[in-house]
Amino acid sequence: MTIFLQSLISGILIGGVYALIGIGLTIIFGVMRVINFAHGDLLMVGMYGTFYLFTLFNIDPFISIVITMPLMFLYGGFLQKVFINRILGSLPQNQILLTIGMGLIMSNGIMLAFTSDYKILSTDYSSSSFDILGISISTPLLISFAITAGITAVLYWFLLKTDTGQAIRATAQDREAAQLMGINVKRMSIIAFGLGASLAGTAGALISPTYYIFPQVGSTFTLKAFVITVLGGMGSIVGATLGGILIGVAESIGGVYFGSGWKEVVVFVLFLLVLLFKPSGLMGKSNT
Amino acid sequence: MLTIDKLNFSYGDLKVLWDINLEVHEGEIVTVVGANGAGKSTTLKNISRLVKPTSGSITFQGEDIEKLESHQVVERGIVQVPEGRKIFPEMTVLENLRMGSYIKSARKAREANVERVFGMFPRLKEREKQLGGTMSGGEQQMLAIARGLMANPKLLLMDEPSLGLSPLFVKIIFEIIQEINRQGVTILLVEQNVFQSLKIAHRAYVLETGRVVLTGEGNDLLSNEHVKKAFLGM
Amino acid sequence: MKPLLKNTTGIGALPAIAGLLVVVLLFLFPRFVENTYALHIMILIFISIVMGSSWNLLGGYTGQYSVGHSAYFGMGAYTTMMLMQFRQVPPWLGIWCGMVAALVVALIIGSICFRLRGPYFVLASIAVAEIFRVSALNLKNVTNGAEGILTTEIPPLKIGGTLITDFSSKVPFYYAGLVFVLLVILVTWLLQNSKLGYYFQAIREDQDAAHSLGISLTFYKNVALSLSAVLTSLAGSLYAVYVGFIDPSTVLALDLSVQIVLICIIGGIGTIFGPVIGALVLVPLSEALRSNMIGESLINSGIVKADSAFGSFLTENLSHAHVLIYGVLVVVVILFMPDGVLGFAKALAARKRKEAV
Amino acid sequence: MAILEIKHVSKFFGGLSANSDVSFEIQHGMIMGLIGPNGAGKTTLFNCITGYYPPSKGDVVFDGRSMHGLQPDKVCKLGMARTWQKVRPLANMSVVDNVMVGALCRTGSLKNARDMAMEQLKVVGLEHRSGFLAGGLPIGERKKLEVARVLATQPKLLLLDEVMGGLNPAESEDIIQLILAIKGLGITQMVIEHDMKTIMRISDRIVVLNSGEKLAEGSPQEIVSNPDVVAAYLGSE
Amino acid sequence: AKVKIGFVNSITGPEAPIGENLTNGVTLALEDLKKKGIDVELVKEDDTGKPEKSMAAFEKMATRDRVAGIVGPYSSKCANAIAKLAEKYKTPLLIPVASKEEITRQNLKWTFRLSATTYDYATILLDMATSLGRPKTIAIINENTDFGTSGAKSAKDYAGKKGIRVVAEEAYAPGSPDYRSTLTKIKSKKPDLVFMVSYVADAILLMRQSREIGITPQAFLGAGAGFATVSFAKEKAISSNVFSSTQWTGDVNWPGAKEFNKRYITKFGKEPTYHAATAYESMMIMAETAAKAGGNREKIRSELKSGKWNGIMGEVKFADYEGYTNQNKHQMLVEQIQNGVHQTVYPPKYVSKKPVYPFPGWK
Ligand SMILES: Nc1ncnc2c1ncn2[C@@H]1O[C@H](COP(=O)(O)OP(=O)(O)OP(=O)(O)O)[C@@H](O)[C@H]1O
Ligand SMILES: Nc1ncnc2c1ncn2[C@@H]1O[C@H](COP(=O)(O)OP(=O)(O)OP(=O)(O)O)[C@@H](O)[C@H]1O
Ligand SMILES: CC(C)C[C@H](N)C(=O)O
Ligand SMILES: [Mg+2]
Ligand SMILES: [Mg+2]
Repeated sequence: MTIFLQSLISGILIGGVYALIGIGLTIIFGVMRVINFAHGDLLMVGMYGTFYLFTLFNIDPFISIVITMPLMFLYGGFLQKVFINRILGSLPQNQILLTIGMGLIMSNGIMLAFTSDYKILSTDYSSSSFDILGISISTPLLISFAITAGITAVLYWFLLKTDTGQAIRATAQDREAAQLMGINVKRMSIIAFGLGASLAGTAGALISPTYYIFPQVGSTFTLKAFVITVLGGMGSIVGATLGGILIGVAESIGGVYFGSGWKEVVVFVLFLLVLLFKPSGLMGKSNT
Repeated sequence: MLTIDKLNFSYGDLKVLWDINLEVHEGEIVTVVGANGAGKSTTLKNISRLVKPTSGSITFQGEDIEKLESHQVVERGIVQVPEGRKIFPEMTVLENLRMGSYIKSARKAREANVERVFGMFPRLKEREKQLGGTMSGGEQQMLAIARGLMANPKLLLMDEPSLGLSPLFVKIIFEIIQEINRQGVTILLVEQNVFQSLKIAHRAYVLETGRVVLTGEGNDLLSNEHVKKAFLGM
Repeated sequence: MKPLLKNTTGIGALPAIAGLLVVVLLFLFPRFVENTYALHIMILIFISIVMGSSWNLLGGYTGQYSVGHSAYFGMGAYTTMMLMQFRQVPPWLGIWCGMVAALVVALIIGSICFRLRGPYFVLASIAVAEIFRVSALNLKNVTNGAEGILTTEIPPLKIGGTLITDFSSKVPFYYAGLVFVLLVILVTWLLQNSKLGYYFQAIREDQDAAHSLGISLTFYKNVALSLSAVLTSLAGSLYAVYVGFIDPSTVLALDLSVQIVLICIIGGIGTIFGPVIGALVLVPLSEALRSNMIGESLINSGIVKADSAFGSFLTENLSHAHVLIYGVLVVVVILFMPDGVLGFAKALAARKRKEAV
Repeated sequence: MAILEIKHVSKFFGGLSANSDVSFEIQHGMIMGLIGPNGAGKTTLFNCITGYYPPSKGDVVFDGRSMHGLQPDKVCKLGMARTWQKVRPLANMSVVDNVMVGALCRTGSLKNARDMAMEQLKVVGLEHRSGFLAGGLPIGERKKLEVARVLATQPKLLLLDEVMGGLNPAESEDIIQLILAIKGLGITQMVIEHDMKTIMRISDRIVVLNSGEKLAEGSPQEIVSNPDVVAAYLGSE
Repeated sequence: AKVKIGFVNSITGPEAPIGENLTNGVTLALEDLKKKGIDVELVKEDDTGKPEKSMAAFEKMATRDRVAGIVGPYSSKCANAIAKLAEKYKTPLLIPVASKEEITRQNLKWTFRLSATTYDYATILLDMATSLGRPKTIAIINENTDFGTSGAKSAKDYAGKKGIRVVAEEAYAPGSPDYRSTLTKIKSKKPDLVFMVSYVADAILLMRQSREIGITPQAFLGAGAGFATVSFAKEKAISSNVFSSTQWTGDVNWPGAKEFNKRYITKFGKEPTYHAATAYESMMIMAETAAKAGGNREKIRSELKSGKWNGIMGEVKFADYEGYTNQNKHQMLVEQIQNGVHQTVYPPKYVSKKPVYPFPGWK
C-alpha cells in the first residue's frame, strides 16, 4: 500500500511539471498547427538559464522564473518571427523539419558554448523531503507543483476569458478569418510561441533543482510533451494538464508494477488506448 | 469612400485582375456581378489585403491602404464577410460573434450588437453554445454575416452572402442588407443572385475575366441586354 | 496555385538513356574505385535512398507522415540479425523473414494508427515506434536487449557449389544496395503509373472525398504502409548485416525515423527522384561535415595555416560544430526550398526557360 | 421498383435530432428534389444514406440491399455517389486526374480511366481545364469538377448537394441541362437545391424537410401549393 | 619522429559528455609526446555515437589518411562495429575504455584493449563487500543501456557465485526525473547491498531519491561511470560513503597518475575521470609504439602484442587468456567518497584511506 501511495504521489508531483511542458506545446500547436520538435530544447535553454542565474548570481531557481519566463517569452517570440512565420502556410512535414533543425542548432550551440558536461544545480533543498504516513514527499517537487498549478489557472483564464486569449484561439482555427476580424495574426503567433517557449523554459527552471542539465537533455522531454499533448487533446489546456499528470502517474505506477524498464511501454500503450477510443484525445473536440 | 485604381493582380503566374477601376461612395450599395472565376472574390481579398496587388492603388477615405496589414484595414472600418463563411469551427456561436467585435472600437457595443444580430437571426440565439463547425451550411452563412456586423463596419464587403440559404432566408438577407445600409453602412456586395442584388444596388459593376466591362446604375443594368443574356439566362 | 500541366505519360527517350547510363556506370563503379571509403559512403547513400523512397510511398504519395519508420527498419535489422546470429539462417534468407516481419508489424500498427489523422497520426506513429524500441530493450531473451547483437561471421553465399561471395569486402554490400535502390525506384515508378498511385494521392489530397469515390481508406492506407514497411525493412537488413552490430538505440531510434523523413523532404516529397536527391545531398554532406573536410581542405590547400588561430579553430571547434552546421543547413533548406532540392531545381529551370522564351 | 428506400431514418447529435423518422422512396430514373430551410437536415440525410454517419435509427435500402454498416467506399462501389456541399477537389492533382480517380472505381486501367475521365469532362464542359491543378479552379468550375468526378464512378443513383450554389443563373442553366442529360442516361438523382425555380423545373417529385422531419412529399405543383411548405420554406410573396 | 595517429571519439551526440574526457586526455598525451620528441599528427574523427559513423571514420583514416594506428572509439557499440574493420585493413586499433567483453573475444589480431571489461566492474565491488562484511542480499539497479545491462548481468552472475541472493532487479530508462517508486519498492526488500550501474547524472538522482526514501543498506555500490565522477562526489549530502569501481583514480600510486591528475585540473579546470586517463595512456602507448616502428602497421601490431608498459594506468600488457585476445588484464580499483573526495579503498595494495563499512546511515 505504501508503495502504491508513494508511486501515486510522486507520479502526481512529477506529472505537474510534465503538464507545464505539455501546455506549452499544446498552445504552440493549437495556434500554429506546428508540431514543435524543438520543445525539449526550449526547456533545455530554460534549464541553462536557471543554472547560470543560480551559479553566477545566486538566484534561487524558483525565484528565477520571474526572469526566465519573460526572457524565454522573448526568445520564443524571436524564433517565431524569424523562422516559423515564414513557413506557416507550408506543408506540415516542413514545419516538423524546421523545428528539428532549430532543435539541433540550440542543443549543439549550447554544447559549443558550455561544453557537453553534465551540470548539476544543487540547492540546499534539492534532496529535502518530508514524510506523511510513511510517504516521502519531495519539497522542491511540491513547490514546483504549486507553481505549475498557479500558472495553469492563470493561462486557462487568459485563453478563455480575455479577448487576446480568444483571438489566439481564433487564429489557430482559421488564420484568414482571424485577419478579417481585425486580429493581428502575426502578433498572435508570436505571443503563442512566446508563451509556449516561456512555459517550456519555466518547466525547465522548475525541474532544475531536482534534475540535471546537459545539451541533449531536451529530447526526452520533447517526446513526453508530444504524448501528453495528444493524450489530452491538442490545443486543450485542461487536457494537457490532465495528460501530464496521467503520464506522471502511469510512469510511476507502471514502473513499480511492471518493472522500471517497461514503464515507458505502459505510457505509450495507455496513449494508444486513449487514442483508439477517443481519437482526438481526452479533452479534444472532434470536428472531422 | 473607396477607390480602386488600375488594380492588377496575379496568383503566381496566373493573372486574374486587369486594370480594375472601381468606386464606392459613402452610403451606397454597390454590387459586383460576374461569371465564375471573373475575379470578384479576388478583388475583395485585395481590399482586405489578404493578398497584395501587383500594381495599382486602393484608397479608403483618402488613405492609401497599401501600407496596411489586414487587421489594420479592419480597424479602419472595412469588414469582410468572406466567401465560404470561414467560421471558427471549434468556437461556439457566441464566441464566434465575440470575435467579430475584436477590434477596439467595436468592443464597447459588443453586448448590444449581440442582441441586435440575435434579433436578426433567432436560430443563432437558439444555438448560442453549438460549435460553429457543426452548424449546417446555411446556419454558418448566417453566423458569418452576423459576425461581420459585430464589428460596426463603415464599409461591409459581402462575398456571396446568400449562398446556400433557403429562399425565405435569401429574402431576409436582402432585407437585412438594405436595412443596415439605411443605418449608414456602405456595402460592397458580390452576388450570384444577380437579379436580387441589382435590384437593391445603387450602382453595379460587371466583371468578366478580370476586367470591368460594364458599370452603371443597378436598375439600368437589369435591363441591359448583355447582362440579361449572360447572367439572368433570359 | 500554379496551373501546372502535369506530365504523367511515360518518360522521354533522353532521360531514359541517361538513366540507363547512370545505372551501368554504378554497376561498374566498384571495378574502377579501389577506395573502400568511397564504397562505404556509397553504401550508406544506397541505404538512405531505400529508406527515403520507402517512406515516400506512404508520406509523399499517400500523405501519411509517419515519423515512426524506425520500427520497420529495426524489424528488418533485428529479424535478419537474430536469424543469422542465433539460428544460423544466412542473411539472404533472413531478409525475406525481415520483410514478412515488417509486414506483420505494419498491419498491426496500421490498424491502430490509421484511425487517426493529421498530427495525431504523426505522434501515434512515433509512439508505436517507441514501444518497439523499449520492448526490444526489455525483451532480453529474444533480442539481447541493450547489449545488441554482434555478428561474428557471415556465411559465404554459394549457388550450386560455386562461391558467389564470402562478404569479406564491401562489394557484395554495394551491389545489394544498388539492387535495392533500383527496386524501390522501380516500385515507385510502377506505383506512380497505376491505379494504386492515383488512389494514394487521392487519399493524400482529401480523405473524405477519396472515401466517397469508392476508395477504401483502411485498405489503401494499409497497402501503402505495408509496401513502405517492407521496403524499409530491406534497408534495415542491409544496414545490420553490413555494419555487423545493432542495438535498439541505433536501429529503432526516433533519430532514425527523423532522418528518414529528412531525406525525403530535403530531396522533394512525392516524386520518384526526390529521395534519391535527398540522400545524395544529405549523406555526403553530413559525412563531409563530420570529418571536417571543409576545414581540412582549407588547411591542406594552404589558404589557412594549420597553426594559425583560425586554423586551430577550424580543426578544434569545427569538429564540435558539425551537427550545428547541419542543423543550420536543414533550416536554410526548409526556409528557402520548401519543395525540396528537386522542387527548387525545377522551379529554377522553369524560370530560366521562361526567361529564354 | 424503388431504387432507394429510406425507412424511418433518424439521426441525433447529442440532444439535437437532425433527422427524425424520415421515410420516402425514390423510383428508378427519376429526379427527386430535396428541399427545406437551412439546418433542416438535408445534408445530414445525405450523410446517413451514403454511409458517412450510421443513422441513429432506421435503415436505408438501395437496390434492394440494406446499406446498414456499409462504409462510403462500398456505397460508392454499389452505385451510389454523392457530391459535397462544400466542394472537395483533390487540390494538388490535375483536373483530369481528379476525374480519373472517380473512373478508377470501375476500371483498373489508367488508359481506360483517362478516356472515361475526358469524356466526363466534356460532359460538364471542363475539358479545356484538364491539365490544370484542381486547387486553382474557381468555385463554379470546382462544382462542375465535382459532378464530373462522381459521374465517372458510373453511379446508378447520384446525390447532388447544392451543386448550383454560387453559380449565376446562366451558369446554373448549364448545370440544369447537365442534370437533365444525366437523367437521360437513366441515372436516378436526388438533388438538394435552394433555388425553387430550378427545383421545380427538374424534379419529378419533391421531399421537404423541416427541423429534421419530413414535412411534405409530392409533385412540384403539390409542393408549391402546400401551405405548410410555403410557411416554413418559401415565405409568402 | 613524426607519426600519424587516428582518434575516433564521441564528440557530439548523446555520448558527448563522457567523450569530452577522452578528448582532453588525448590532448595531454599529445603534449607529453611532443616533449618526448614524438610529433603526432592527429586525425580526430567524431562518431556522434553511431556505429555506421565510426565505421566511416575508420575507413577514412585507414585508407585515405593512412594513419599508423587508431585510438578509440569511446562507446562499446561503436567499438563493436569497427573492431572487424581493423582486421580487414590491418590497422592497429587500441580501445581505451569501451568495456563490452565480446569486443576482444572474437580472436581479432589487430584490436587491442587497455580497458578492463564490464565484468570486472562488478566483481571487484562484490569482492570488496564480501571482504569487509557479510552481505546476504543484493538489489541491482541499472540503466537500460549496453554498459548498464551487461554490468547488471555480471553482478547477478558473480553474486550467485558468492552466495548473495538477488532480491530485486530494476532496469530503468536513463533520464527519468523520478525513481522514487522504484526505490520504495527496493526499500521494502531490505537489501544488504544496493548495486547500481548508472551514467553520470542519474547517479546523483538515484542517490538523492534514495536519501529521500531512506534506503539504508550495508553499502551502496556504484559500478563506474556516474559514481566515479567529480560532480557526484561534490554532492556531499548524498555521495558520502558510496563505493564505486573504477579503472583509475587521481590518487592511485601508479607512475605519473597524481601528476596527470594535477595537470588535468590546471589545464581544464576540473578533475579528470578515468576515461581521460585511459585515453591518455592509450594514446601514449599507440604513438610511442608507432614512432618506434616507424609507422609500419605490421610492426606496430607485433610491438603492441609483445610490449609492456607501466604508466598512469599501472601495468599494461595485451595478453591472450580465457578466450580473450589482446586484452589488458587491468587492475580495477574501488574508491569511496569520503567528505566529498574519492579515496582509493580497495584492493589493499593501492589503498589511500580506510573504507567506511557498513553504511553509517544518512545525515
Ligand atoms: N488560391 C488561388 N490560386 C490560384 N488561382 C486562384 C486562386 N484563387 C482563385 N484563383 C483563380 O483566380 C480567378 C479568379 O477567382 P475568384 O475566386 O476571384 O473568382 P470569383 O469571381 O469570385 O468567382 P466565383 O463566382 O466562382 O466565386 C479564377 O480563375 C481562379 O481560378
Ligand atoms: N456534427 C454535428 N453536431 C451537432 N449538430 C449538427 C452536426 N451536424 C449537423 N448538425 C445540426 O443538424 C442540423 C441539420 O444540419 P444539415 O447540415 O443536415 O442541414 P441542411 O438541411 O443541409 O442545411 P443547409 O441548407 O443549411 O445546408 C443543423 O441544425 C446542424 O446545426
Ligand atoms: C561507462 C564507460 C566506461 C563506458 C562503457 N565502458 C561503454 O562501453 O560504453
Ligand atoms: Mg468568389
Ligand atoms: Mg446542407
